[in-house]
Amino acid sequence: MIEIDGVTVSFGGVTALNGLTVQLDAPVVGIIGPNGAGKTTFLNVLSGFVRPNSGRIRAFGQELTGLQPHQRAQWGLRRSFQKEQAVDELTVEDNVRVVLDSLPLSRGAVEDALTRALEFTGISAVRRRSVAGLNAFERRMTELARCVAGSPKLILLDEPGAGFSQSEVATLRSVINGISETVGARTFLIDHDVDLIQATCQRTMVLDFGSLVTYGETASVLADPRVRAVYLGMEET
Amino acid sequence: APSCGLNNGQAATGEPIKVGAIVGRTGPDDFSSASRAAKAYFDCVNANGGINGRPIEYLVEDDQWNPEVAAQVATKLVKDEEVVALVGNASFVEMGVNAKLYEEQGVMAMASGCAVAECFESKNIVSTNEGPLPSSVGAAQWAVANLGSTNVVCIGLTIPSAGPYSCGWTEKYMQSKNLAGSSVLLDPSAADMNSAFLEAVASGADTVLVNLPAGMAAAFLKAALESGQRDSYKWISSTPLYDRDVPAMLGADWAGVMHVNIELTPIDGTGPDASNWRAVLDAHGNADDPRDTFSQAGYLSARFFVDAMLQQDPAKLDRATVTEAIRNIKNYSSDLLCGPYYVGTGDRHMPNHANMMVQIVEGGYKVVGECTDVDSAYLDPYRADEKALGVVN
Amino acid sequence: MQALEIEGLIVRRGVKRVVDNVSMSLRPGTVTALLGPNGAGKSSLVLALAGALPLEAGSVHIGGRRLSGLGTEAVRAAGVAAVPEGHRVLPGLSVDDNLRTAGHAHSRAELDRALDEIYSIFGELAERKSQRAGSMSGGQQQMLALGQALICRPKFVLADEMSLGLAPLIVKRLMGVVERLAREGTGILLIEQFTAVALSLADHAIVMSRGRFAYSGEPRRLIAEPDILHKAYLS
Amino acid sequence: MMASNPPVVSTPVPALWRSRPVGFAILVAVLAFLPPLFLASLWLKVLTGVAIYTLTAAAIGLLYRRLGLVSLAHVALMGAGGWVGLRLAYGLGTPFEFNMLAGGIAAAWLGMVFAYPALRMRGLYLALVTLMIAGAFAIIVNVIQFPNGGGGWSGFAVKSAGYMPRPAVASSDVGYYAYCVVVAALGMALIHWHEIGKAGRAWALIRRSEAAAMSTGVDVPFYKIWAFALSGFLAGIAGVLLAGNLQMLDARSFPAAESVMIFALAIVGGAWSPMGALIAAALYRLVPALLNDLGVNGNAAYIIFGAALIHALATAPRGIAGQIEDLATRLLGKSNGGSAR
Amino acid sequence: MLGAYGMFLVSGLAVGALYALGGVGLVILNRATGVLNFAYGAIGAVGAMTAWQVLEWHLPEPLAWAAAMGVSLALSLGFGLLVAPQLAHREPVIKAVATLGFALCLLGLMNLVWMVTSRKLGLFSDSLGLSIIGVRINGTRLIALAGGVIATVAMGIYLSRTRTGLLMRALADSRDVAAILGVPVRRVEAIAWGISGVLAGFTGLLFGGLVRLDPAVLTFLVIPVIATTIIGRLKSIPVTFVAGLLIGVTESMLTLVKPLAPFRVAAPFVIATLALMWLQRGRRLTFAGED
Ligand SMILES: Nc1ncnc2c1ncn2[C@@H]1O[C@H](COP(=O)(O)OP(=O)(O)OP(=O)(O)O)[C@@H](O)[C@H]1O
Ligand SMILES: Nc1ncnc2c1ncn2[C@@H]1O[C@H](COP(=O)(O)OP(=O)(O)OP(=O)(O)O)[C@@H](O)[C@H]1O
Ligand SMILES: [Mg+2]
Ligand SMILES: [Mg+2]
Repeated sequence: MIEIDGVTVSFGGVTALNGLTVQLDAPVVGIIGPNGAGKTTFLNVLSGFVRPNSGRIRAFGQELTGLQPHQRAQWGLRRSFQKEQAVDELTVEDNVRVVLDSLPLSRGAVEDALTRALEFTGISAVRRRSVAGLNAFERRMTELARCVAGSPKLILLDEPGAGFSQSEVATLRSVINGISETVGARTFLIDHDVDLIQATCQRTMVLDFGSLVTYGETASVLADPRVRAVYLGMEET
Repeated sequence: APSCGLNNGQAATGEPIKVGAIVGRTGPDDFSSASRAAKAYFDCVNANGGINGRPIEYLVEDDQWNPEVAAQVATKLVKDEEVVALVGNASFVEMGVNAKLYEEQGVMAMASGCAVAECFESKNIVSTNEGPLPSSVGAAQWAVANLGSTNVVCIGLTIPSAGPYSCGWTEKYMQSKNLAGSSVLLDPSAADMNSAFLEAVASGADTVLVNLPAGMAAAFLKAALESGQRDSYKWISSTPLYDRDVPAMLGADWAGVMHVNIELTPIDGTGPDASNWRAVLDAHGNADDPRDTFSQAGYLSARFFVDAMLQQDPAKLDRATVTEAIRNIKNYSSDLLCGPYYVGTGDRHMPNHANMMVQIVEGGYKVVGECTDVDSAYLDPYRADEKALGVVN
Repeated sequence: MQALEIEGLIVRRGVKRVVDNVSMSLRPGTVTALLGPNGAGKSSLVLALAGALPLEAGSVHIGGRRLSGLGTEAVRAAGVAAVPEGHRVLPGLSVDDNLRTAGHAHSRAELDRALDEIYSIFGELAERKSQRAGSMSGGQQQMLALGQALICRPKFVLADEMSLGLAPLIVKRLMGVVERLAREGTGILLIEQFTAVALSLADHAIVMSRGRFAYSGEPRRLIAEPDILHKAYLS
Repeated sequence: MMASNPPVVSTPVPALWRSRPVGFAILVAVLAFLPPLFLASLWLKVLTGVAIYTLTAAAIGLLYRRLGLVSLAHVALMGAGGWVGLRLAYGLGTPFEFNMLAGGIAAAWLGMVFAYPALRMRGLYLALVTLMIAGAFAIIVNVIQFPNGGGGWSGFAVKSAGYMPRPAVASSDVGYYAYCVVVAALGMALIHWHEIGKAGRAWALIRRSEAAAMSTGVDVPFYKIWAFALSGFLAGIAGVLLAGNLQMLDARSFPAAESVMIFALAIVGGAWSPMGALIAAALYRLVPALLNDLGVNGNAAYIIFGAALIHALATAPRGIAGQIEDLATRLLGKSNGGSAR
Repeated sequence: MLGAYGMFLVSGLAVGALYALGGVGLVILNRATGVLNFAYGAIGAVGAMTAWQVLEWHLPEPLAWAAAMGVSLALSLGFGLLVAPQLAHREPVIKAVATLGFALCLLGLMNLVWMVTSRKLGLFSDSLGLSIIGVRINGTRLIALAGGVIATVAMGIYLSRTRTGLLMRALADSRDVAAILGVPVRRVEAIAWGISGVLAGFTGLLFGGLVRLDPAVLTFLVIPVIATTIIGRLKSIPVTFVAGLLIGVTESMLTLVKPLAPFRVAAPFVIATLALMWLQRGRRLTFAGED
C-alpha cells in the first residue's frame, strides 16, 4: 500500500505534478498519460530526486518523504530510467552487485541474491561480460536485474519497453509479471505500449497535466472515455 | 689580440681537464652570458698552451630555472662527468639546490651570476658578482650621500632569498643611519604595477629603489611615468638596469633621472681586463654573446680559475688539488672589480662587495659614483674572514 | 523529382561491419518501413546516410548528385533530414532556438512560417517555446527532434524510432502527418518497433538483420507471412 | 552527452592489474633494484623523479577514470604534502615515514576541500575550480616558502638552505630510488585494492550517472569525498618523496601550469591503465631530461613537447597505454578483451 | 585616507579592464566552440611580439596594431580549423588541456625567434590619458576598458540576435546534434576562432604595453584571466566583464591590507573559487554530462 498525499511539483512556471493524491495497491500498477503529464516526475518524487513543493509519501507505513535517494534505495526502493543507465566499464554482475554492496548481507547471501537476480532476468549467460559488449536489450535487462536484486519492496520502471521489438517486449512482459511472486515487490510501470500495460498491470492510474485523471482496474481505465480522448486518441464509437 | 693563460700561441694537446657550469638559459630570463664569456676565455686559453699543456674541456648545462633539473645536471657534472670544478655558474635556482652536493663532493663552484642569498652563504660557492644585497644597499648608500635621500622605498620580488633579503638589509642600512626605509614586494607574475607604485607612494618615501628584473622594472617605471609623478621622486636601481639595451628600452624619459648601481666596473672600461674581456669575446665568442655585467663576471671567474690552476702541477690536477688551489686564491685583482678577489676556507663567500654608480643618459650610461665599499652589518662575518685571511682592501 | 539512391553501402563500427553492402532506393512520395531486431544496423544505416558515420564503401546519390562523403551539412542541404534515435536535441538551448537552428537555411519570413507549422503540429512545443530542451520530458524531446527534421521541409525524412516514447494519441497524429508528407511528395524511411503501425503505412518494406537486408518488398507479404519477420528477429 | 561520456573501455579492470600480485611484486622488485646496476647517477635521479610522478599521475588517473573528475591541482597538492613533510622534518625531527604519512593526510584533507565543490559540479567547472586552487597555492607558497629550518610557524628563514633528511634505510641516491619505486608501487596497489572492491563499483556508477548511483543505494557524497581524499593522500605522499629527493623544495617548482601539464600527460599516458601513469611520468620527467642531455635547446623541446601533447590527445582516446594494450591484444590475437576477465 | 582608497580603486579598475577584456575573449570562444582556450594568452603574446618587431623596424604604428591582430587571427584560425576538429569528440576538459600544448609550442617558438631579453612595447596611447582623483590613467588603459565594453555589448548582441550567433550556441551545446541539423560546422567555427583570434591579438597588444612584454608572463596571464570567466560560468559575457573589473579592484585594494598585500596576486583565484561555490550552492547533479 503506497499512499501519495497532495504531492505538488513545479519547475519554475511548469507544474509537473498538481496536488496528486492516490493510494496505490496492486502488485503491478500501470502509469500512463500524455507526454509531459508528469509520470517521470512522479517516479522522481518517489525515488527522491525531485523534492515535492508540498505533499507526503508513505509506503507500507514507512514515511519516505524525508529520506535521501540512497537511503530510499537501501530501504528497498529501486528504479530504472527512461534513458537506460547500465555501466559500460563494469561486468554485468558487478553492475548488479553495486545494489547489494549497500545492503547488510553476508558474502554468501550476496552471491546467491546475485545469481537469483541474474537468472530471473535471464542474463546469467553473460554475467561475466562487460556491459560495453552487450546489445540494448541485454543492457536493459541488466538494469532490471539491478532493480530486483536484494529483495526490494517497490520497483519503479520508466518505459522499460521503449525501443524494443515485440518479441523482446514479450520477454520483458513475462519478467515483470514474475516480479510480484518471485521477488515479492510491488511494481510501478510507466509505458506508452498499451498492450504491455494491459498484459502486466492489474490496476492503472492515468495522469494528465500533473493531476490524476483516474485510477482503477486497467481494463476499465482503458475503456474510460476521458482516457480514450486525452491519451489513446480514440473518439467514441 | 687577447691575452690568455700562458699566452704562448700553442694549442694545448694534453689530457683535458673537465670543468663544468650550470646556467639558467631557458626560462623567465637567459643567464647564459657568464658561461659564454667563460667559454670564450677557456677556448682562448686552450689555444694558448692551456693549463700547462692540458686543455680545459668546458661542459655547460642548462637548469631551465627548474630546481629538479638543476639537481639533475649538477649530479651529471659532479658525479658522472667528475668535473674538477664549476666555473661561471649563473642561475636563480641552482645554488640553493646544489650547495649541499658541492660540499659533499668537495667541489668548488666559482659562480659569476648569483641572485639569491644561498649563493653567498655556502662553503663551496664563491661568486664574482655581488648579488642584489650589496647592489641595493650600495645604491641607497649613494643616494643618501649624493641625492640627500632620507626615506628609501625598495621595490623587490616576494622571493625571500631575493627581495626581502636585499630590501630587508637596505631598510636596516637606512635605520642604521637614522633614516627611513621600507619595502614593496611583488609576486614575479604580478600584472598590476600601478598599485605597486601607489603602494610605494603611500610609503611616503622620497627615493624609489627599483630592485627588479629589467623587464619588470620597465613595467614599474612605465606605471610611475603614467601616474605623472616621476619628478616627485629620486630614482635609483640595483644592477639589473645596467644593460646595453636598457637605456633605449626606457627611453628619454629616464635619461638623467635613473641612477643604477653596478657590481663590476663599466662595460666600456679601458683597463687591461676590460679591454681583454672584449678582445677575448671578439676573437673566441659569438657576435651575439651579450657584453654585459654577467659576461664580465664570467670572464673574471674563468681568468681567476686559470690563474690559480697555472700555479699547480698539471699532472696532479684532480678535484682535491683543484679545490685546494681555489680555496687558496687570495688578493687576486682586476680593473673589472672594485676590490680584491679571494676565496678562503670560510663557509660563506662574498669577495666582491664594493660597487659603483652610473646614471642613465641618452642611449647609454655615465659614471656618477666611483668605487665605494658597501656599508652593511650583513658583511661583518665576511670582513672577519678577510681579516683572518689577511686580504688587503 | 529524383529518388535517393543507395548502393553497396558498407559501414564499420569498431571491428564490426554493422551495415554490410546494402542497396536500396527511396522514392519521393513513398513510405518505406525498415524493420529488424536490435543491433541489426538500422540506426547505423540512418547515421551513415545522414553523413554522420564514415562509409567504408558504397555511394549515396540523389539523381546525379553524389552525397556520400560530403558530410552532414551537404546531406541536409540536399533535403535529406534524419531523426537519429534517442531524441538527440540541443539540451542547453530553448525549444525555439532548437527549431530555429534546424531551420537556419530558411529566409527569415520563411523560417517564421515554418515555425508556425511545427508549432501547430506539436502544440506541446508551442506551450514551452522558451523551456530548455534538456529539461523536457522524453516524449516532448522526441517531438522536438521530429520538428527539427520537418522544419526544413525536406525531400526525404529518415525517422529512426519515430514513435519512441510517444503517447498513442501523438503517434496517431504523427502517422497522419507522415501520410500527408508522403502525399505531398516527401520520401520517408520509417524505422519502427511497432511493426504493425509501420507496415500499415508503408508502400515498401525492408527487413534488416545482421547488417544485411533479409527481405525487401511488399509490406502486405510481411503481414501475410509474419514468419519472414520472426526468422529475421530470431537469427 | 556522448562527448562527456568516457571512451568505451574494452577491459573493466586493466591488464596489469589483473596479473597476480606476485607478478606485480616481482616487476616492482626488478624496477627498483635493476637500474642502479648500470645507470649513471644522472639517470638514477631522473628515474627517481619518474617514480614519484608515477604516483601523482596514478592519483589523477584514479579520479578521472573512475569518477570522470578532473583535478588540475595535483602538483599543488604535492606541494602541500611536501610543505607539511618538511615542516615536521625540521620542526619535530620525526622519521621520514611519519612525515610522509602526515604529508599525505594533510593533502588528503585538501583533497576533501576540493570534493566539496565536486559534490555540486562536474567537468570543466570543477577542473577550473581546482585550477584556481592550484593558482592560489603557487602564489601563497611563493610568499611563505617551504620550510628550510627557519623558525616561526612557516619554518622558513632567509638563510642558506637546510636539508631534509632522507629515510635511514635510503639515504643514498641509489637507495632512495628503490625506496620511491616501492612506495609508488604500494600507492598503486592501494588504488587497485579500492578499484576492484565496493568503492570501485560505486565510483563507476557515479561516473555513469549520479542519479543511477543514488537509486542503487550508493552514498554519492561519501564515495566522492573518499576518492578525492585517496587521490590527495597519494599526491601528498609523492610531494614528500619529492622533498626527500631534493632534500628541500623550491616554491618556484609549483606553478599552476605544471598541474595542468601533469594532468594532460596522465591522459596522454592513458588514465585507463597503471602503465599509463608510468608513461605519463616518463613523459613529464624522462623525456625532457633526454632532450636536455641531447643538447636540444629547451625552447625547441617545448615545441616538440606541445605538438606531441596535442597529437596524442587527438589521436589516442585511451592514451598511449591504451594503444599499446590494443597492439598487444591484436598481436596476441585475442578478441577485443571485453569478455575475458 | 579616502583619497588613497580612491586611487587604488581607480588603479584597480585599470587592471580590471585588462582581466575583463581577456575574459570576454575567452568566453566568446567557449560560447561558440565549447573550447576553453589555454593558448589564448600565448596567441596574444605572439601578436604583441609581432607588433614590437614591426615597431623595431620603424614601421608606422597602425601597421603594428594590424600585424598583432592579423598574426593572432592566423594562429587562432590555424588551430581552430586544423587541430580543434580532431578533438571535437573529446570532453571539454580534454579540449582545453590540448590548447595548453599549443600554448607551449607558441611559447617555445617566441623564445626561439625573439631571444629572451627585456623589451618594452610603446604605444601611441601611452602618452595620452586623463587624471581621475589623483590617479592618471593612460590612453592604453582607456582603450582596454572601451574595447572590453564594446566587445561585451557587440558579442552579446551577436550571439543572441544573429543567426550565426545562434548556430554558434548550437554548436557549443552539442556538436553532433548541430551537425545532424546541417549547421555548417567548419564555417561557424572558423568565424568563432577568427573573432577570438583578433580579440586575443588586441588584448595581447594591450597587455604587452601595460603589463610587460614578456612571452612567458603574457602566456600564463591566461590563468588569472580564466578566473573572471569562471564567475561568468563560462557563458555570460557581461558577468565576466564585471567580474574582471571586480577582481582588478579587489586585487589593488588588498594593497592597503598590509598582512594580505603580498598575497594579493592570488585574489583572482580566491574570488573565483568562492564565487563559483556560491553560484553552485544547492545544485544537485543527476545525469552525466550536465555541469
Ligand atoms: N527540470 C525541469 N524544468 C522545467 N520543466 C520540467 C523539468 N522537468 C520536467 N519538466 C516538465 O514537467 C512536465 C512533466 O515531465 P515528465 O518527464 O514527468 O513527463 P512524462 O509524463 O514523463 O512525459 P513522457 O511520457 O514524455 O516521458 C513536462 O512538461 C516537462 O516539460
Ligand atoms: N557507438 C558505437 N560504436 C561501436 N559499435 C556500435 C555503436 N553503436 C552501435 N554499435 C553496434 O552496431 C550494430 C548496429 O547497431 P544499430 O544501433 O545500428 O542497430 P539497430 O538496428 O538500430 O538496433 P536498435 O533496434 O536497438 O536501434 C550493433 O551491433 C551495435 O553493437
Ligand atoms: Mg517520462
Ligand atoms: Mg537503432
